[in-house]
Amino acid sequence: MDRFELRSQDFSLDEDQLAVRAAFADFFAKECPPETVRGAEPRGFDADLWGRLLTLGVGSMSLPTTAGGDDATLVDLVLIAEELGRVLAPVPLISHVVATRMLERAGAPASLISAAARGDFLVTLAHAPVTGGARQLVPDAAVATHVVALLDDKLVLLSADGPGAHVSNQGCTPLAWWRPTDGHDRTVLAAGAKAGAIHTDAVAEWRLLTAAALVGMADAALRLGVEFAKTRRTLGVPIGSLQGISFPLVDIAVGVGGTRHLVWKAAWYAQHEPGSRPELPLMAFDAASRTATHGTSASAHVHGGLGFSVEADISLYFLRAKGWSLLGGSTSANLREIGSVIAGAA
Amino acid sequence: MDRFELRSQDFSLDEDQLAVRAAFADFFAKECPPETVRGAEPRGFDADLWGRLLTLGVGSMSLPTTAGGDDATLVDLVLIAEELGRVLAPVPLISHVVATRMLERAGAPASLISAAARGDFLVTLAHAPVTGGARQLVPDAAVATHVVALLDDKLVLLSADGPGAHVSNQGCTPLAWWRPTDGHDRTVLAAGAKAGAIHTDAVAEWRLLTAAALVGMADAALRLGVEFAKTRRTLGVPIGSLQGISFPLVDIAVGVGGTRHLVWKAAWYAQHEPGSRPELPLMAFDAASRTATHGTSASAHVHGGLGFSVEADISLYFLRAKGWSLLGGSTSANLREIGSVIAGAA
Amino acid sequence: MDFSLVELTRDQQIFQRTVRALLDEVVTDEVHEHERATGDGISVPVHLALGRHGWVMPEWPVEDGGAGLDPVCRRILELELARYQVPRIGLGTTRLVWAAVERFGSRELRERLGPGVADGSVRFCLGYSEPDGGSDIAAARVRAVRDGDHWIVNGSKLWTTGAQCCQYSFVITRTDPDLPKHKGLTMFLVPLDLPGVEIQPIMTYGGERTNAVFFGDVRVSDDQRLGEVNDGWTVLRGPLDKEHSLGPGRDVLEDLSSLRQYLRPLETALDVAVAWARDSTKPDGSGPLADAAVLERLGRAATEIELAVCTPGPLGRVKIGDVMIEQSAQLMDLVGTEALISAGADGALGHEGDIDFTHRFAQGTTIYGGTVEVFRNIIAQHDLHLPRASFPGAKVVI
Amino acid sequence: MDFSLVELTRDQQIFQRTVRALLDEVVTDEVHEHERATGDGISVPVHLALGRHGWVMPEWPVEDGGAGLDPVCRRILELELARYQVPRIGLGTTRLVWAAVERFGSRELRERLGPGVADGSVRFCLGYSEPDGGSDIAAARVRAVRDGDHWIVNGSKLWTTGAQCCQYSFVITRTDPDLPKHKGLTMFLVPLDLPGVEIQPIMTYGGERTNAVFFGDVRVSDDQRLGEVNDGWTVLRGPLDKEHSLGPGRDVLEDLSSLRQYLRPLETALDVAVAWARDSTKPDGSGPLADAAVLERLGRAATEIELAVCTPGPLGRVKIGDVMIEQSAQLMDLVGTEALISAGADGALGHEGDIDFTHRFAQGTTIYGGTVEVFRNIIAQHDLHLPRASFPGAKVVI
Repeated sequence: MDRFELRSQDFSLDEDQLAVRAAFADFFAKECPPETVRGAEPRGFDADLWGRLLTLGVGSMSLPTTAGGDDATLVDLVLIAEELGRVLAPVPLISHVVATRMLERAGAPASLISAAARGDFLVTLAHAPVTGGARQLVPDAAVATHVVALLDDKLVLLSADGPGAHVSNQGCTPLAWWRPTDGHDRTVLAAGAKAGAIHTDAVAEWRLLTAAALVGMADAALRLGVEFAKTRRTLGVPIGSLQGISFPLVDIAVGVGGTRHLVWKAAWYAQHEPGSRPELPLMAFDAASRTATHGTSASAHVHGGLGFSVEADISLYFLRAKGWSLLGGSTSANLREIGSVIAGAA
Repeated sequence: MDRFELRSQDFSLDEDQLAVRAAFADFFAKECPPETVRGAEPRGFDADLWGRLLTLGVGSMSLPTTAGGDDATLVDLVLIAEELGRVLAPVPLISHVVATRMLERAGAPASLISAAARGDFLVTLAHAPVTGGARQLVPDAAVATHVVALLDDKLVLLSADGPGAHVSNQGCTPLAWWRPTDGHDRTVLAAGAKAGAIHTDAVAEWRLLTAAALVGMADAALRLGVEFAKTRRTLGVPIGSLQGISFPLVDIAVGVGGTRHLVWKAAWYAQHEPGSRPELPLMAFDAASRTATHGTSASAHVHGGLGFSVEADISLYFLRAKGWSLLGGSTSANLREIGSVIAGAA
Repeated sequence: MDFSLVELTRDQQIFQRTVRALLDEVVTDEVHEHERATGDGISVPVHLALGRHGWVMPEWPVEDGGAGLDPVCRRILELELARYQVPRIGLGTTRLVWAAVERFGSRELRERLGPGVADGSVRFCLGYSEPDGGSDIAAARVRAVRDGDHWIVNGSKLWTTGAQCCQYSFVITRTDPDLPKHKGLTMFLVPLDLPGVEIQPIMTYGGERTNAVFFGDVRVSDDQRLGEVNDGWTVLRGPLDKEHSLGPGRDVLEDLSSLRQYLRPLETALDVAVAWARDSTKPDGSGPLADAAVLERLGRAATEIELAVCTPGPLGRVKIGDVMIEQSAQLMDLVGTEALISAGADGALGHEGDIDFTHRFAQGTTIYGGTVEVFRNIIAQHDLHLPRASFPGAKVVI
Repeated sequence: MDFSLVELTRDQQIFQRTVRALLDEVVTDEVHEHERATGDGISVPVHLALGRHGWVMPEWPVEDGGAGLDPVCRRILELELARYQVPRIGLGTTRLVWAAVERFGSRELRERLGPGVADGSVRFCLGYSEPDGGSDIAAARVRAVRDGDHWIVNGSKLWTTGAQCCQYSFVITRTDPDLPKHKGLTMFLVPLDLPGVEIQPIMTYGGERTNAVFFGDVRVSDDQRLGEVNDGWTVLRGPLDKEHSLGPGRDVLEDLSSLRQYLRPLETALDVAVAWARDSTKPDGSGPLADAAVLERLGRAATEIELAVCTPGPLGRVKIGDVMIEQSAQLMDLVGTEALISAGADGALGHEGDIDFTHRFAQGTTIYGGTVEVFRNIIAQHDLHLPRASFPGAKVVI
């Protein structure tokens, strides 16, 4: 990477992007108030909300027009994911969209792709390559009947009659243990280098979209903290006028502002120059995990004792910061992948 | 380690310890004002100051009475090292004392030990075991003629006619490249397991005493920052009344208070229950490195632009925080040694 | 300086065995399950059992219902209660409030309540904070108006942990709104079974239950008053001063910080992370312990815990809270997805999803008994002697 | 949204080659050695060479001494100056002050100085801060008293970087001490060769030289005044507003933060650390790159740099300073002793002890042009709309 090359640094959204963002912000604000999030606990799935999202076309929009999609870009998807994260929407949008895109890239039968795109079945992906018969935790596998996995050198779609057994977890998400030997139907989607590449790209996409959701989550947590700090008073002044409160809130804002841009940039590169900056989605994910972890915790702290109670909305955010960012494995592993890429040792 | 065992938690100093501390605090405050530190740059050695320290008996005091010493404990030594660090004294006290103690433990000839204890020659230690002919950076080797090193399975004292060539460095210390093949005289001090054990203990002692010095350094930096914050005003108030200034200073105080205690505790264990908590000196060193790095930087920052100028005394501290804590290698390596010990994988 | 193992006399050894025998018996799985389910912070059966042995007020003479324990035995008791993970928030608040009753309560009150406190049947909780009040306790607005030899109390208190298991609450009230903030306050020990008292649970995601307590025209006898009318601030400061002190004469058997117990879950979480690193296998067959990054993170967590244990007084309160939040998050990051699994679910780590629990629990440790910001202000003024900011509503808190 | 490489026209390609050819010629080893030795922040020969090509004021028309460059060519120029590590603090301050001269100076002044600014012979530095003033520039106490068509200036300015290489300094003075703080100020462009002006060097451990400038009964012509008497605050805000703005209409060829250039040394330090990790050998014969902890630390540093590059406006100023301090220290810790070796000494890493340099340099990046605390206050009020603290000496700074 030539650090002095002349590139445009245009972080602005065009009219279409602004419209996509506004539409989904509107949808989520209306359809997913905190009661919806609470109502979907502990499994973290609201079938109604999911159904309404599907009617908006989220399952197909990012597929090529040749596959019945609208050619929406990864930039569009991260804008939607940020709005999803802002309200903590209990829907498996990210996994389902990423896995559906895998089917399309792997050249799965058109009927299968369009069924997934319509949401006839729910599909997710196993993040770790499968070795032997070891089980792994798969995000959204407690609602999905289909899992895309890398089995040795093959990309395989495995399906079962029903989803996996839900494993209760901190973030109230549809997490489940999963192993490929449990009498699944198998469809080999791709083999060899192509299989590995599709899987690697999909994991990066999942992290990128999750990063966007974490940005939305952190931003919403920041807003809750700011509102509280404006109104709560101590010693005759609003607590938000004290630097001991305002500076930590500012630091969340700094994290959110930068991470959002980094997510956008990573989405742009993945869309328009795939392969040229493979570290960017991983960096976005690392930054977003830390921004959300720190931001939700600091905002909860600003709320004082209230921020530690389950009745405060900020609690929903605090529990999902780690609850979402650790779904795909450890953040340490992600970090060392970044190190490998930038050291050219990948 | 039983975390519920009933141990005394007595962090107080007895009268003798208080007297040792007071005497050296007094000595260093009088004999080593900032001009002395500046005057010794860039090599970081003030021969006069060193001579006067030797007359106080620092070279021999921690040796057993049978070896002409006063049986001073590691607790006494960390108290002295903290005072040394407080004024950034440009003397190779830590290396020399630790290396002299190695000679004694290895059963070197009495004449050699007492010559070292008197300071007839200056001795230091090579931190990394010597493998092949690779050179290593040795702290204080630009003033010491003698180096204790672990050569394969032997502990060896190597001496030359003069000290090594000084390598200019951030902390203005007498650092030099050193390799054992450069025509040194050799005395084998110990072999086998004993050699390794003496070397490991000595490196831990060096880190412990350096940790103490870093605590003194951080504490002095804190005082400079606090004084500045009390007197400098902005917007009609002393800057120290703003939480944006006072909270970072408090965090230095928190670090100094805890780290000082940890250093003491580590010294006590190494002295009275050697081997029972081998991780403590390493933990003290890790904590002290971070406290000094963060504390000197944050205090310099409180000084505003002045804290960035070489004429401000805080600059001397900032440059030695890393300049001293990295003399023995990388702090990462120290950290993973702690991990190995506590995971029982050492 | 001394960190040596305390050598126990024969009697002390016997005492230690007695304590362990009792705890083996009374601290059953049901006790822990009850605590996990309710978050009460107190186990009434265990508390009563302690009372039967005089161990609620262990230093009291036996004739007053105590056990006349020496400091070493008191410490033995404390460490064993910690080892057996006895829920003991109620024990702490009862002792704290008693210190004020002893100093400021009438002789009648002391004699009436003392025996029950000792045998465990009388338990106290704290009514300091109020909705909208934050850490500024002196801004209390719960109103007490004199009515003959009674007071009519109205208002609400927040974070009165344990109220559902206690007989009385310490309640700081406003008795003269016209006096300066710290002057018009009066302290009462309000019986929680009085008409008009309503206890409403507040669940935390740290697994603990706390409460809001509402007072609607509650008639409190003047006998229940502690200290003088309008001198409640003095009564309140008494136990707090004790709580925050770190002067000479410190009991060298005690921990350096009263928050030290809050580090225990993190110590457990670290042990669980070490076990995970030792026992689990990565896809390539190697274990996490072969990995330098894992060693560094474990080393950092262990160092931070040790450092927090060594950090004294108010400094320790700040450090312990920060370490809890930071290092519990780091352990989550290190272990990854499995760390998320809830206690009881398939694959939960340790005994009860200890890393998950610690990460949730940690968030409370920067708030209990005053936020870390309150303590940072105290350190800035009292330790560093930095100039105090002047606020419209000042006089400092606590 | 667009991050694509800008496709250069034929003319722009030629321009790029021309710039590189000039810089190959004039940015000699001596230029860098001079900068290392003096910390001037400006290379007069290079500045004059740029002036000869109209590149000091590249957007000015050729007839005014500029080069009439389009935005793409201006950006090409900027990136090449950065690539060649041309010391260019003086370039920045000259352009900043000129913006005020153009807007607030008399026509006579503009015509007198414009050609020199363009050809590089006239250079400006900033006289904002004062001893004891900190970031509160509006508290300026340098006194200017009218004396016919001159003003008598007394007092001192601090951090006037580049004064030793400049002909004029922007100087904000107090002309009416009786008016409110922000009202009684007047701005002058003071010739530094006037009798009574004394420039005293202040060396920083970041390798840069800055200055204190003392004014003792300096007679400054009223012609050198910018803006109205007592309206100096308006003049001062002009360029600063430009500096801090991040509105719509942002030039998409520009960096998001004006501090972005300060990240460059850290990028170099990271490259050096990567090279160290790849090329050095541990005693056991393995290289650091085989070590997951090394990969994680390199990954973290790279991520933080990218994140800082992506952080806009005032947020970016805070982030860049923090990242510089934190990550430079992390790279020191990772590499260890060798990272301490000074430029030119045996074993120094990179070209000139780049990690050591960056760690020292970093400390200044949280201070330049207002401390990060000033920017945190700005963000708290302007972005988050948090209530402003009321201070006795308020009105906000900058």
